[in-house]
Amino acid sequence: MTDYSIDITRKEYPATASTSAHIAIKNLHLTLKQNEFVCLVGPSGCGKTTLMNIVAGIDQNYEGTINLGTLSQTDNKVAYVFQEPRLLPWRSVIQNIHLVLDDPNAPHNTKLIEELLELMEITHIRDHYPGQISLGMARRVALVRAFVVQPQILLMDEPFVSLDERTAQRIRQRLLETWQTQPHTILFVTHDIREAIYLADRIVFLSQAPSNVINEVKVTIPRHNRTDEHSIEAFRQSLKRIGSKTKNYSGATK
Amino acid sequence: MTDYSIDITRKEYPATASTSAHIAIKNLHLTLKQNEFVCLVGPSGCGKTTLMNIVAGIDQNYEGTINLGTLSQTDNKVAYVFQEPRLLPWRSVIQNIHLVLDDPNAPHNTKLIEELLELMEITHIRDHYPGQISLGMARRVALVRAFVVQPQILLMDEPFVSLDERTAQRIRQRLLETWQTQPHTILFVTHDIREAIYLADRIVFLSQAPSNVINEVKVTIPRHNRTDEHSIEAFRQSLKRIGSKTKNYSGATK
Amino acid sequence: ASEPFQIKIGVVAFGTLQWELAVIQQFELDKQENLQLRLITLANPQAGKIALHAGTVDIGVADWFWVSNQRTNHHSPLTFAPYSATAGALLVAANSPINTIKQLAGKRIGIAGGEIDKNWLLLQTLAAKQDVNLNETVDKVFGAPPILNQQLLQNRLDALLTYWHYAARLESNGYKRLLDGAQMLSMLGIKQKIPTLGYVFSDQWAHHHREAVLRFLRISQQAKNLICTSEQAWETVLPLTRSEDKQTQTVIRKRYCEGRIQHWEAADKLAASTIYSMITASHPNLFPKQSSTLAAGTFWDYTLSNSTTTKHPTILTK
Amino acid sequence: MNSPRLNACISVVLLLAFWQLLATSLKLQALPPATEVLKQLVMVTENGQLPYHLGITLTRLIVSFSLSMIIGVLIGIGLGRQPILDQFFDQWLLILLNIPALVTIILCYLWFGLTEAAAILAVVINKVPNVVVTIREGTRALDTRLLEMADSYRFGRWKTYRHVIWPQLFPYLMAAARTGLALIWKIILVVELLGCSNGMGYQIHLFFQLFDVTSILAYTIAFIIVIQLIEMFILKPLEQRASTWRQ
Amino acid sequence: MNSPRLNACISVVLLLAFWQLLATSLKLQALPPATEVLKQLVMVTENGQLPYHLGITLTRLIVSFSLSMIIGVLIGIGLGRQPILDQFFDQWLLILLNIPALVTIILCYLWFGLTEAAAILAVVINKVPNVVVTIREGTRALDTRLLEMADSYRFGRWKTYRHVIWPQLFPYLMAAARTGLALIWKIILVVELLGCSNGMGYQIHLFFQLFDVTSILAYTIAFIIVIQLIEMFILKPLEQRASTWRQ
Ligand SMILES: Nc1ncnc2c1ncn2[C@@H]1O[C@H](COP(=O)(O)OP(=O)(O)OP(=O)(O)O)[C@@H](O)[C@H]1O
Ligand SMILES: Nc1ncnc2c1ncn2[C@@H]1O[C@H](COP(=O)(O)OP(=O)(O)OP(=O)(O)O)[C@@H](O)[C@H]1O
Ligand SMILES: [Mg+2]
Ligand SMILES: [Mg+2]
Repeated sequence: MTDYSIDITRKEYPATASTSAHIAIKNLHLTLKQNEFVCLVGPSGCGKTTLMNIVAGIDQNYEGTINLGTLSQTDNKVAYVFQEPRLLPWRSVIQNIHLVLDDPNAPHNTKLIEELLELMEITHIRDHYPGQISLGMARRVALVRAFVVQPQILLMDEPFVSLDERTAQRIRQRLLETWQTQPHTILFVTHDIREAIYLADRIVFLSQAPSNVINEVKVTIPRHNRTDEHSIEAFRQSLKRIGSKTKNYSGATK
Repeated sequence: MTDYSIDITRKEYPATASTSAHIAIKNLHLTLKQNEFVCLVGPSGCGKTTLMNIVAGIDQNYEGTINLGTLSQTDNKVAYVFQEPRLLPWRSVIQNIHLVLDDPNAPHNTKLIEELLELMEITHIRDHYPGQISLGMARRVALVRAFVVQPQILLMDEPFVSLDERTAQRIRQRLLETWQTQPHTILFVTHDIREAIYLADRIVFLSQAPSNVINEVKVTIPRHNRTDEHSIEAFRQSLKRIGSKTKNYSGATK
Repeated sequence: ASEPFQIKIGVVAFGTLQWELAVIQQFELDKQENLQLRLITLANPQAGKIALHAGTVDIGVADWFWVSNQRTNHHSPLTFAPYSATAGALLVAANSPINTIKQLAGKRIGIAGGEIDKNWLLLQTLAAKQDVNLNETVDKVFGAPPILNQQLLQNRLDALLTYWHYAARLESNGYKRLLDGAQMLSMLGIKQKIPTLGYVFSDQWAHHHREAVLRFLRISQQAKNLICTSEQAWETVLPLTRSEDKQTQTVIRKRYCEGRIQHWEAADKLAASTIYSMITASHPNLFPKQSSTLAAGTFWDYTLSNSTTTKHPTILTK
Repeated sequence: MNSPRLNACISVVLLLAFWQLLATSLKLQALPPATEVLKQLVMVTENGQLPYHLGITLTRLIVSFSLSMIIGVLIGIGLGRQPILDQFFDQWLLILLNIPALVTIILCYLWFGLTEAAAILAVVINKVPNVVVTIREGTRALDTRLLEMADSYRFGRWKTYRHVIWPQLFPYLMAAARTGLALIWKIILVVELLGCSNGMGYQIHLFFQLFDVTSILAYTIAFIIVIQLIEMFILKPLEQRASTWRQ
Repeated sequence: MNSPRLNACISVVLLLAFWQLLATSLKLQALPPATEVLKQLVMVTENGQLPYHLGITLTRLIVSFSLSMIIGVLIGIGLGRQPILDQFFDQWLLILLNIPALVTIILCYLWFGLTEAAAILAVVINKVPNVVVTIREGTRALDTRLLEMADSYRFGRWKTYRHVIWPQLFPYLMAAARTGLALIWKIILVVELLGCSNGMGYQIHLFFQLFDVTSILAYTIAFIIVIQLIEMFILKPLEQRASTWRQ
């Protein structure tokens, strides 16, 4: 098992009639270990989504190389929780979930789907259309959709915003459990530094555009200690102290 | 100056071919004092957005009465930050902002717009189309759009998700400043209990569907003390203790 | 002199009426009769009928079957004065084995004008007398005349019953005339020359301007004669035949001149109504609300005898 | 009877009443009263004339409609999704779109004789470009975010077309189908007029020669009733099923 | 010369070459070689015949096209936005859509005489229902979330139409315009055939009677060139301007 390496020399959005060209990413190098949980943190508009799109294989218009090892790009084993739910409005919740599976009615799949719907508390809206559910519900559907794929690489772009804390926390726990029992690599974008500390093996800080990695921090709190708010808080304070560069992203006073 | 009263006896989404009828709100009574800052907290899918839509006058299909006093429904003085940005994709950022104003080129408006764009750090994308900006940027444009209206009632549905903390905090401060210098009534939905404590005069807790008010808490921390993380944290812990009902929403351990 | 009387005439572009009007203008026949003819050129005969109904023209050209039908069905005031007896013909290839009506059975025959075409009806009546039911034994192909012409040229048809000017073109291409309208009539026992087409106008209008209409009919007759006798007039007409080839031009002129009506008297009108009865008797469901006899007033109250046709012989030498 | 149906009925009755009034009181030329036309309609139905010709025309219509829609949708999606193909065939499309029906009909008849196949081909050639243009417009307006989603979850070609693209093209498809039926009907009339020995176009032309507006209208109404049935039992239910998600 | 233009040129040249080959080598009857047709085109242009008739037809086309689009869009939006109106007028629309062009043309001419106004009215009546159907489909597919936004910010009717609804209807409008030009052209040919003393329809019918396919094609090409110019200098730029936001 080799590591995954992301190597983007340059990602430019070309100029249009009204806008000039924008270099979103420049010389960004990132190595993901197999089954590592990496959180990406960076200012809004720095290029996180752009990076995720490139890793997902949606955006092929960049200079550089993405090496996902043995994982072929046509493989079904990438799942991507977009920053918006991106459900098909004309398919019901359950259909939206089924669509990402090759064999949605296989027993192991139906069981998994039921369990996830239960966990997300959206079993009762399985036959609703996306236009008939709240945004938070739609986000949970998108999460189920990503989880049922049982991906080798899971890309998540701020997946837990718009969820109430209780639900979010339950899903975070589940995510970690699944990750531990069926190891896979996770790239997770968040603005919530507490969330990043709670989840990640490693937090990667991105700079303003053109984006690159300005700092990487291993989360040293042992996993069993992370349910303790105080250790999280302490780690956050320590991040603040690390340097002026990362300070901005470690959460302001509230 | 009278208070605003919201009085929804029943809001039902009728049954469709695939779904049964859903009662989203039942016997919800809420009084907003003039120029009060009220935060709404409730589980995902409970009916917060539904409530906001009714107050905004978009959804007229409910039983009950909304009394916004002297404010007529056709008045331009309501601003609504939707849960998604809802920008017009075919209009540039600046055009999207101009569209909500009667006279966008009046000096006081241009000045305000410039200042807000600066504050949100989106001046450089003023001529971009919404498809060319990041989601966090789009949210900030939606915020500018709401602020330039200088509304008498400001409705905000989770306005600060997808923003990095530093930016979010700056905008929160600005929101409070504006609110103090030009008092208006704010109804603010959030899942972030810390944010609610930082901003609100009063926090209203909504129940699961069918939604109604299960608790109201005045935030007793003086406004000048709220920049202190510890008092916020202390208040949050006190909320947790108040009762089992509200406990769920006061933020789980992370 | 008084103001010239104005008549609006619906003319099908490049039709024979246009030839005549060209000659009338060339020889200033209208001025002689104190008429002012206003031409409204149209693309096809149907347009002419619409123009008549809409009152856009005073005089148009149509057949008397149609006029009778309009009078029966639509209380139309339209009436008819003869214009030409040139009729369509049944053609076959030069080497065709078809020589008689009987031999048509089982063959593929193109019919211009569809199932209510008068020649087709006559042909059926004629065949019926020989105990042949053409309608059932023949493979009928209805279609637009130009397309049918092409189909015959491509040997996709065994025979073609078509309008006279299309027939003339085929004839000059070596196709054989098996039968024409006049022959069919005479085989049915009618010796008179019966007009196929006529001037059609409202009888009220004609009643109020009877003199002028008569003058118009007169100069039209003169023009016809000029086309057939004066090379100078024919020169004027030539471009309007829209045919480059001498052969065709000759056939066209010949057929055209054969179709001139020399007299239109009570006996001729009677013969016409006989034909009408004959056809409607053998085809009882041809038209909606079909009457078995020609509608009263179909023929305008007007007669033409041999003497009137050569009233102005001097013009010929002009 | 539910309210939309009732509304529809009222509307038709009103139209008929309006027509009757126009025809009888104003005595507008060549507009026969509705009653007359309906009487004629009953008559030609009873004597079997109308069903015969209507049947023939409908067969032609269905065959050529199906062919045109299938071909048109395929090409339309292709052009909408592949800018290079589009640049190349744009011209051809525009040319095909604007060749007079007359020309294509003549050429078809000349090359293939006065046959059924020629008639249907002529209609298809006339209709396909319209479908292509409409569907291409729809394909250009596709939501790229959903396409990206399908892409990232490796939906593959078939799933993407069926579940992501198709529902978005549906309104364009309905527009193409509705205007398409009407257009084909218009063209088929010309096709039958120029080279068929039966069918509504042939009949209507005969009536036209006689200026028999009553019969023309009777035939038209018969056709409209058929279209109405297609609308009621095929298009509307399809549309309803496809738009349940809009509530 | 940029690449799309180059592509277009190559495509046209290829088409012409293909045609020439078909006509000369296969000796397909009634398909004159391209060169012949172009020669004829030059001739009738030089002798002024074509410009005269083309000019007249274009005037009719422009007037009736503009009228139809305006009326059609207004009605289409109305029906799409007001379900009650839609239920009521749906039937009328379907009827109008399927009345044979022949019938409306005859009635217009009979009632208003063989005048320009009648000719244009006949075209408009034939075209409007098509526009309505397309635009109605587009109006039904409008994004309600954006409409709600406009509503909550009290955009008012005019701003909402201009900035929220119009851009969403634009692709439907383009589809209606493109197929519309072609449809009007088809109808105008019949209209001119039945009651005009000039115009392309009138001319083409005369050529048809003589089976002069060369001239018919020459006229057709002239028309296609005009449509091409409209496309290049009006529709394409409009479309480009309206879709800058898609990049
Ligand atoms: N158009 C609709 N048709 C049917 N049910 C609907 C519709 N819109 C919303 N609902 C239902 O109403 C309930 C409340 O939805 P609402 O969007 O108000 O929730 P919310 O409190 O804003 O949730 P979130 O925090 O996730 O945004 C949900 O259960 C949802 O399923
Ligand atoms: N299609 C596009 N055309 C031009 N510029 C674009 C386009 N998409 C994104 N950008 C620009 O690229 C930059 C990075 O965008 P991206 O969406 O990756 O940001 P992000 O880090 O995900 O931000 P956020 O936290 O707000 O979601 C932004 O400045 C944006 O303006
Ligand atoms: Mg992003
Ligand atoms: Mg909500």
